[in-house]
Amino acid sequence: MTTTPIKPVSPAAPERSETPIIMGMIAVLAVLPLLGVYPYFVMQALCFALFACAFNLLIGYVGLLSFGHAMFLGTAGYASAHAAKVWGLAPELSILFGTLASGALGVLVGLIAIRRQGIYFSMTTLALAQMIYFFYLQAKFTHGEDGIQGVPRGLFLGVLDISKPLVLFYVVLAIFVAGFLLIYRTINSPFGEILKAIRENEPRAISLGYRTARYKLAAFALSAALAGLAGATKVIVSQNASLTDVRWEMSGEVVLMTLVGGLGTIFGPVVGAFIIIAMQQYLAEFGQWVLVIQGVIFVACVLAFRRGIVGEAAKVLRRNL
Amino acid sequence: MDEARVLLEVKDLQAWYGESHILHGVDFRVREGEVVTLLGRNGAGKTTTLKSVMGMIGKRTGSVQFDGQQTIGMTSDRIAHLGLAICPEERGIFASLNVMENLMLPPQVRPGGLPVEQIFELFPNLKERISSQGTKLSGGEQQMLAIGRILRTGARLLMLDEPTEGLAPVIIQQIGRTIARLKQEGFTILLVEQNFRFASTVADRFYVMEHGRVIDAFANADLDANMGKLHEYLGV
Amino acid sequence: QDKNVKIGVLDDMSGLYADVGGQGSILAAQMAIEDSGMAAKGWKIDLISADHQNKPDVGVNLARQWADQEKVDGIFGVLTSSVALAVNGVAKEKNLVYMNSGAATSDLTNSACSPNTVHWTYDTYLLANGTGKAVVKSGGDSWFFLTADYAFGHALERDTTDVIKANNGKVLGSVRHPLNSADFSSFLLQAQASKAKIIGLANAGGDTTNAIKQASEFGITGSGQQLAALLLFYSDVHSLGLKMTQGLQFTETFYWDLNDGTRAFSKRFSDRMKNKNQPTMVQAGIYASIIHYMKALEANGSNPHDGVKMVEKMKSMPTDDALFGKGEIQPNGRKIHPGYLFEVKKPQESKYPGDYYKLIATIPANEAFTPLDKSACALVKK
Amino acid sequence: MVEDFILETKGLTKEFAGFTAVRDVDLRVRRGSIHALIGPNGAGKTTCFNLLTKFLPPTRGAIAYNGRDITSMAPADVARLGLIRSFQISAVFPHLTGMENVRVALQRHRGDNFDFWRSKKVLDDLNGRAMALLEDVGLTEFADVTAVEMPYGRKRALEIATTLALDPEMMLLDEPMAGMGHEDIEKVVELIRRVSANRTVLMVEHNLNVVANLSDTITVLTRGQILAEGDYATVSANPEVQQAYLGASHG
Amino acid sequence: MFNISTQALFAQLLVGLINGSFYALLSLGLAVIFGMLNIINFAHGALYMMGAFCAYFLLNVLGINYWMALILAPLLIGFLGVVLERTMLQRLAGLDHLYGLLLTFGLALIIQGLFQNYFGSSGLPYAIPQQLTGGQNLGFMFLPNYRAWVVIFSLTICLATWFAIEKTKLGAYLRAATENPTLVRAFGVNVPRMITLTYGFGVGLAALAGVLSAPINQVRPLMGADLIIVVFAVVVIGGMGSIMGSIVTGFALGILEGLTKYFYPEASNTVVFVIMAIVLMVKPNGLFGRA
Ligand SMILES: Nc1ncnc2c1ncn2[C@@H]1O[C@H](COP(=O)(O)OP(=O)(O)OP(=O)(O)O)[C@@H](O)[C@H]1O
Ligand SMILES: Nc1ncnc2c1ncn2[C@@H]1O[C@H](COP(=O)(O)OP(=O)(O)OP(=O)(O)O)[C@@H](O)[C@H]1O
Ligand SMILES: [Mg+2]
Ligand SMILES: [Mg+2]
Repeated sequence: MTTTPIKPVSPAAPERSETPIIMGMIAVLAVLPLLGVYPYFVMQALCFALFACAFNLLIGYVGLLSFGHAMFLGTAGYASAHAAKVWGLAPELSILFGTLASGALGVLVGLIAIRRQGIYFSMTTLALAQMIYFFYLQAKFTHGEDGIQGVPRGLFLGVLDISKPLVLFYVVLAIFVAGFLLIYRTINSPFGEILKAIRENEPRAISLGYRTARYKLAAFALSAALAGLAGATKVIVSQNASLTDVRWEMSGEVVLMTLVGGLGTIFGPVVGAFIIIAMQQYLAEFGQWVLVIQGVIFVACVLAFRRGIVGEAAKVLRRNL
Repeated sequence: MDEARVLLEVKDLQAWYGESHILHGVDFRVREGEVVTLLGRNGAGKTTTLKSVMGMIGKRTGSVQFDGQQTIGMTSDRIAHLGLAICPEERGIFASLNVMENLMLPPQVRPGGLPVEQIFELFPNLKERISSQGTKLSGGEQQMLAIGRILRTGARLLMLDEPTEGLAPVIIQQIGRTIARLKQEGFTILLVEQNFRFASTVADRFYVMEHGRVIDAFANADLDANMGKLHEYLGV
Repeated sequence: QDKNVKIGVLDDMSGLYADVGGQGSILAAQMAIEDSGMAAKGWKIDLISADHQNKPDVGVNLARQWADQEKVDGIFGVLTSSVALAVNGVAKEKNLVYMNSGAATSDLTNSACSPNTVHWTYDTYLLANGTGKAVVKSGGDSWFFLTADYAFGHALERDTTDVIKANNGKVLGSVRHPLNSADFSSFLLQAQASKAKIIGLANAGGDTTNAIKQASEFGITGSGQQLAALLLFYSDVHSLGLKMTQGLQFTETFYWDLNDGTRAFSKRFSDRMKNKNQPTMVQAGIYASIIHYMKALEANGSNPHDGVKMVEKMKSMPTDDALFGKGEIQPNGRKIHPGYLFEVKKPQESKYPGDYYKLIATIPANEAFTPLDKSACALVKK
Repeated sequence: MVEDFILETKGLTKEFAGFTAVRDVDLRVRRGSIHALIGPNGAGKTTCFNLLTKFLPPTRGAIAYNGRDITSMAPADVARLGLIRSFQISAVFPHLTGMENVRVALQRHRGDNFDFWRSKKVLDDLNGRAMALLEDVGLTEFADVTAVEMPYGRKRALEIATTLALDPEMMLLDEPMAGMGHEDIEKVVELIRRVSANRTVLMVEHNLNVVANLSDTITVLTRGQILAEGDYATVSANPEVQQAYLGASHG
Repeated sequence: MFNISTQALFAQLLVGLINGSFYALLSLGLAVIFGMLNIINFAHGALYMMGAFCAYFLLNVLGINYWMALILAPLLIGFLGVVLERTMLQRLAGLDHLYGLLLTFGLALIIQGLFQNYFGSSGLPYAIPQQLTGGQNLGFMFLPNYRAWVVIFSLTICLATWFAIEKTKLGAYLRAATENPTLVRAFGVNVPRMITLTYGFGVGLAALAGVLSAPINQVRPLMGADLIIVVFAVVVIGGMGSIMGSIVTGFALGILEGLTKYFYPEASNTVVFVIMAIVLMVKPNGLFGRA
């Protein structure tokens, strides 16, 4: 009863470079606020997109479904918010601190969880995430339900005034692009090839002499750190860190984003994150109908676009996306 | 032999895995009480033929008549109740069931199956490991279990896909004897084999497949005369 | 003069408190705009609304987007303390008017007070003071708390404990249960074992209703112990029914059947509600706060989009509406009005639909909320 | 003459809940030889492989490889010493192409590399070698086909190519010919003979032709114990072996 | 806090057992669906809620009492489950169970959203049936009759289900069909129909739990939403696919949670996850799970 590995969408698709699409994506993102799209919305979505990409690195390329990824988003959030607000660290240092904190937590959690398979892995991560949640609920510095409010922004790298929305936007975009490219590179690195082999057939990889546990741990920690980067950036954007980010619902949300966009695709998580965040933002006006509309979209997704939006597109275009 | 009823008649059978067209019009027939073997290279479509007859392939066309009844449009559970059973190539032992549960799993579709004691007689290994988890058995033991469990069901046409794969010579001989005995008891057997030596000891007739078609057929009696052709087809 | 103003109602539309706020909040706001008669005076008041899902970050994002994109001038409603505090920051940053009706936290007018914020309907101080004091005075002098384990619950327990002690009562113990506990029997047994006269429910929403229901099942209410719900809304009593809630004491600042003014408003309100429910005090607060805001808009005369100026104006004007009566807004943003200690009627005492409450005591406006000299707000000159 | 054994076990035993699959096995494999492990189904051959490659911990006994005690090593570390196995149920990376399957193995030569920041283009150097290996097992035309889509026999061939890619000092092959057609069997026999030139092969096989043809030494296992050992002629003449394994027709 | 009186302890254990019955009943349904059909039924909480609402409507609209509701609600909601399976879940056969999870999650949102729109969030009252009001004074605690009934009834249902699945061939079919539906079908078992009925049965169990809980908890649209993750944890701790595992774990968790509520109440919602982490560390496949 283990999770069957998620199949890549178009396994035998001819190798075509994704570089033009990536450039295009960055270009589109960069002009969005100039076209009148609300920059805070894009920033919020970018943070979640990075979060989903980090999560997708695990599920899509290592075959590990973490159901506790919120703990990394939230840990980095609290760590950077505390660093910025209480210790008065510069924003880039706060973000770095949050990222490292999540990476370190990733190593710890990974050490425990990585030896479990399939659904039991997911459940171990969920269990640990709930304990972390409990810790944050009880800990004084997180201010419980109220969260850490009013996190200062300050000067990024000492020069960029990120209290200006547009400056902040481009800083966030740069962070996202850096994270995205790192993930993209990871997938297409020699290391990534080994990860794929492990996902496909772990005993065989072991028999070839790969210490698979270390590879999985490395991937897990990397994913945790990148999720942390997303969480820390998000805190600088929204200026608060709250329990929402460590709840299990958040761990579920990132699964949804990735599924809606397309598991194991390069751009799927980004598309999925934008869709879900847009839904939350724009459906908010529908008040009580939000839940129903969201539900209908998920059901429709599964029934009609099983591979996720990007996955379906990839199939139609017969290429990797 | 010639008077015997035709139990299975396959005409222009075509089958697809998703988009890929695998069988391009397979024709053959099996008479009641016969042992017929499908030979052919890896990938010729032997397994696919068995699965299509059993109704386990999503898309298939043509005609498959069992005992005079057209089965091409039926689902596999209904086909099974007509008295067909399959022992698949990859054995299909269930990890979540123990040996006994695996053995008892297929429902009896007709009277006249072998009683469990006789199955244990044939394959004593199984009796020893009766409460082990199915997939913990050795490769060969799993093969025995896969054969054993369809003997119970009372199906009249048994389709065995490479039953000797991975078995020790002593067991292969035993399976050979079993097939002979089943034949005596009136079972009809459709066999897929790579092990030509084994097939030649049990089969009445052979069909040779290539690229999703039956390309030749001959009886066991004519084997010597056909060795040259066979060598060409299979490299025996 | 610019006579175009846009306001937003930000509330829980789909979650635990959707009955307390939700659609009713929007309706209350609409009615306020209509009743203010501003349109006739040439004003154009736009109303938008959204669901904050009880998540602070969703609340912050919506508020910020409203300010930046929708050019909203004022935010109303905002149930749930954590969201309320988060929105408080945005309102200040964007210089909006922020009139909260629904959040319990008294921090809004203390440590977190802001020149842009008015806190209308009630707060933990009132709940603690109103219910705590009255219950102790009527003989319920030993307490045991069932407290929801989060900031609001803690604050409520802390404040009530102070009041009980100040009135020579004692607190025998408390349990802190996680938010959204389905089962309270375990906690109730502990409360029962404490032999306290009063079991104080320092929680809200589903936690409170389940605790009340199970207390009756375990025969607690029948055995001499009494429940005091520190925060209970009309919608809760309505949903639990009188059989379950009879005899409960709690504090509210509005009840539909209080006087002619409230009755008239409530009739119009319930006629327009899909489920024909009477308004809760939170919805009433939204109505009243918008009415006051409209008056200030008119009286102001200068830029209506300057949040701080608008709030200053509102503070300078006495409040007067049919729902909360006469009152004022203190320098720290606290709206002052009387509180009422109610008791739920027995089923046989209820004469007509919605006839649920008996008025036990009125807490005068000047005692209901934190005295100004005790306020931790920096806006209060000492 | 001192014989040079690359692999030696002493009293190797494996018990599964109340059942002894391998009992007191002292196996010695001479360096450079092709050694066959045969025996009836369930004799414990695969279990032996699992013990030797550390996929199962032994209940008792010791294993020495190249004179070094590997009894308590991790499986990946054993593989790193040059002891590589194949699996009885074919083990490939199903959604990778033939080429990628082999390349994953070739990548091992790059050492323990966590270089996630480097492009996989650096692996293109390996393509030539991978292609050569595929050709060796007759899989040239399958280089771009994903493994799931290959017929069974091809998967076995692919697995052998992957194993060879590591240039192992010793190969453990579990029924490498099972499910292959006759032509392929001959090809693989040739292949094994060729690659065994400077390495040791320990294999499990039920195809007696292959065993007779290839192996220098044969160990017969029954019920977890060694029954006989020697070359094919010796072993097949043993009446006990005939009774337990070969069956009547091999009198 | 640590001066435990044995009386209080007894009371807590008993109360824990009562809660355990709900966990057991709910996790049983979930385990049947997950273990047997490989669907992570995220709609379980919503269907549980529908069971409770169903009882409410039967009583208040049609005047059908609690006892009939106990039979009718599971049938009605179970039938709804059959429809859902036939029209939607069936299309996901053979796919990774993530898809089932997403679909049922979507369904849960729709159901809960609709109910909330029509019935608000604070819920509706449902009275304890006449025959079961009142309670027994056990000396160390007052045990409401209704709670005693809940324990006895759910224990009976759990054991009957366990028997039907583990001691008959049905269980073997179901487990085998999870692994290889094509083959089981080729053996002559109508797998799709079996799966549909099993899903309907699991859903019926959820609805049954809903009816049982209606007189205790307020009948609220969100009553199942918070429960689902805990119940799922129970299934995992018990060992996925193990019927007995989910029953035993359900009751045991109720008791452990009860003790936590006494000694460290703040952590009573977290204790299940602590247990899950520990169990999975020691027994990777859960307490009763097959390797
Ligand atoms: N699931 C599948 N999807 C796509 N193609 C398949 C699938 N299974 C088999 N094939 C292809 O169908 C063709 C026939 O396969 P089949 O298994 O019937 O051959 P076979 O004669 O039984 O070979 P073997 O002797 O190797 O078992 C092969 O080319 C194979 O690659
Ligand atoms: N994990 C396990 N748990 C319990 N029993 C096992 C386990 N693995 C193997 N066995 C048992 O140990 C015995 C030896 O199995 P093994 O797989 O080593 O046989 P084998 O010699 O390789 O046979 P074959 O030629 O059929 O592959 C078998 O009876 C098998 O049922
Ligand atoms: Mg085949
Ligand atoms: Mg073996």
